[in-house]
Amino acid sequence: MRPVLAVLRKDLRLELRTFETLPAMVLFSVSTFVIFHFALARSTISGQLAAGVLTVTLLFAALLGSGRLFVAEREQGGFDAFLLAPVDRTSLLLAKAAAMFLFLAVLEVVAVPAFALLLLGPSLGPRLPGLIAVLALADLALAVIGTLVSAIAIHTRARDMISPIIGLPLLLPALIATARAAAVVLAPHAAGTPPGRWLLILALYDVVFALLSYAVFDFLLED
Amino acid sequence: MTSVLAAAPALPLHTAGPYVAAAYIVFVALILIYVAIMARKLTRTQRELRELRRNLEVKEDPEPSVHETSQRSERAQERIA
Amino acid sequence: MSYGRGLRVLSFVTIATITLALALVFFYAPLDVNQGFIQKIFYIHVPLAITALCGFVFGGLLAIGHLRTGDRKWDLRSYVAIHMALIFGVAGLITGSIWAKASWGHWWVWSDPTLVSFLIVMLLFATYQPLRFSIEDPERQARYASVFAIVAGAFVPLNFIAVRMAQGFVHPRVLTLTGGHLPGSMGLTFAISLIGIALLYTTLWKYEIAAKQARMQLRRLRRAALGEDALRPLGRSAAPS
Amino acid sequence: MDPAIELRGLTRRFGERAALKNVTVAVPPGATLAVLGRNGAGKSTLLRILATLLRPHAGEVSVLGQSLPRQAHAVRPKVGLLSHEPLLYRDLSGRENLRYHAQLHRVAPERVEQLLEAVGMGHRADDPVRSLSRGLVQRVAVCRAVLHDPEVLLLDEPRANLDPAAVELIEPLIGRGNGHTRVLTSHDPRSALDDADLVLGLSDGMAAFVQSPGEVTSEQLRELYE
Repeated sequence: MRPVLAVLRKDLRLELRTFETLPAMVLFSVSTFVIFHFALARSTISGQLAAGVLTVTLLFAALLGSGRLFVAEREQGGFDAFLLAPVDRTSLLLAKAAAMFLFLAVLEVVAVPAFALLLLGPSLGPRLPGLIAVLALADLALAVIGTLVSAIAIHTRARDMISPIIGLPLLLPALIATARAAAVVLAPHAAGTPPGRWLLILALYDVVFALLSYAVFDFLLED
Repeated sequence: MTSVLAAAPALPLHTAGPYVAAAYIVFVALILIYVAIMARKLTRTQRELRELRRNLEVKEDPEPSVHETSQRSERAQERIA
Repeated sequence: MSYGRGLRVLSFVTIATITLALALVFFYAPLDVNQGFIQKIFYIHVPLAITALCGFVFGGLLAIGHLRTGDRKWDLRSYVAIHMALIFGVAGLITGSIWAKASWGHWWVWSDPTLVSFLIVMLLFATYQPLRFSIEDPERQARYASVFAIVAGAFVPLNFIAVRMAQGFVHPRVLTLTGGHLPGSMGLTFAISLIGIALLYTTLWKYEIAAKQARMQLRRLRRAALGEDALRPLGRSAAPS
Repeated sequence: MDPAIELRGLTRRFGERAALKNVTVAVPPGATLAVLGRNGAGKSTLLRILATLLRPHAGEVSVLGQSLPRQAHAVRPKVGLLSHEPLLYRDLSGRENLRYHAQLHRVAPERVEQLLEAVGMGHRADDPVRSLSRGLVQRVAVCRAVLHDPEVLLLDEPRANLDPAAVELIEPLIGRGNGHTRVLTSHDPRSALDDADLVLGLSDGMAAFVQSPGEVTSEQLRELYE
């Protein structure tokens, strides 16, 4: 746990020092909401449409952020420095996924109210608890897959291309579940509670891919 | 899906025929394309093998005697036949 | 060179099975009550799709072998398994599309969860070759490809569950993957077709590996016999080397 | 006495190209091995293998009695690598970088302060690394390499970018004669020879010679760097 916290603290400190990732994610999300407003020619949306817009925006913002996750490690020798230390290799995965999860959470603290302000028809207040439950599980999926995929992509030539083309299909089941669950929450008239089976699918997806990533991550580091 | 299938009327044979034929032709065509690609690779392998043999012969025996050369061309002719 | 072994027998068995399957499809299996003649596509489309999916999972299992042993021959097996599955998958998508056009009037329908899941799986595995191609160091390429193959292999069943749920349980399905509710004669025909296509997959898998190994051996021979200089440098390639 | 570092028939390939071919050498504890050779001769590859960052493809490698790559986890706490790159985050200060590594290596933070003082970095320790001159960066990098007090030091051009005064400062940390077993490379063969007990000349990944510095002739050196 100690090395995980050390890496996580280092990552958060770096982000606070450089502001390379989070502000870009936030700006990207807000711009995307504006684009959706014009592309859909709607001033308010609700239900499945609202859920779709929110999910897709967060998905792409997450891919944007995960692309930067390992850049400092690769360009400034962080991988080597980490590998020289007598610590478990998977602690890097845990730390990066945790950092990604925190970035997503902060992003949503800004982006969800912005979404409610700019596009969402029904009021956000009563829908917030349900939405938080759905997004928390979705963020876990985005953090795990984002970390895994960007760890794969960081050593490829076309890393900016490789990580979204692998990440998008891999995230599709989670995306389906998130969009369907959020649709119920964001229903136009009465706010519904997110259906259990979608939360279950999301949780299952999180667990399976977290374990898988944990099992294979070592092989992405050794040389 | 039952309902979807049930809703779709059974196509008469003359309309259905081309579709079924198309599906099976796709299958056969893909196999043939695959065989063609493999054939090309096989030709390349054979050519490289021939080159390797030629190189080895030159390396082992830079000036082959007349006797050996004629033997080799005989072998080559056998191959062609 | 062990991959060539048994290939001849396997090829004959494959040809015989596929011939038998085609004969059964067109001369033995009865016309479907609802669909009529068009249902014959089922006997080629579904086995192709099932074989492709199993091939993807198979590739993932072989990749586990690579990561466990570090032996690159497993990577070659895994690569060829996925490569073949991709070809079979494309055939499955095209035949499925033709079937959709014939019975529903559209080249693509979103109402069939199996078809949609299959498309997603194909989209994911379509990135396998570009991923390999963009990693130059052959060892890293093999390792990263194996990681991808394992994750993507596990993705296949999970994806099917998620998509199936997204479409809801409203419609009971006649054409389940196992062909469960088919009348006996149709079931038999389907089973023989499935075995035939699976055999075809195995044959081509073995054949492709044998061919690739032959080329590697040839290169090794050249190096041993003529020295390093006689080799043209390997171009960048998605295939194991 | 068992050698501290022993290579027997070490081979490492990158694709089809062999970066190291059949290298055999043994370094006794406390001794210094200088590795000489042109760029691309395999010097850095050798250091990275000893640092457990690369796995050997053939042959035996043992460091302090532990064989690589199997017992890499046992070797890691005992080797320090000063590589070509400083392995420091540019946007963090020297102190923050070292504290991070201290946490990874389970070293007390006092050790960081002690080292920073020792290399004369006390007053610049809170400046981000990107604002430091290359010489100062190298001093922090030296601190990073010796942070966990390793028994074996792997030094890739340790004096690069350092002025003589700075060399004086880091000498007690990575210099000869404080018990470390050292493997070092240098672009300047003369100074490396003065500093070594044993010299390995690498040419295209193969060992051209392994001998004591006194026996190395200028003829051999010329061939090596030609």
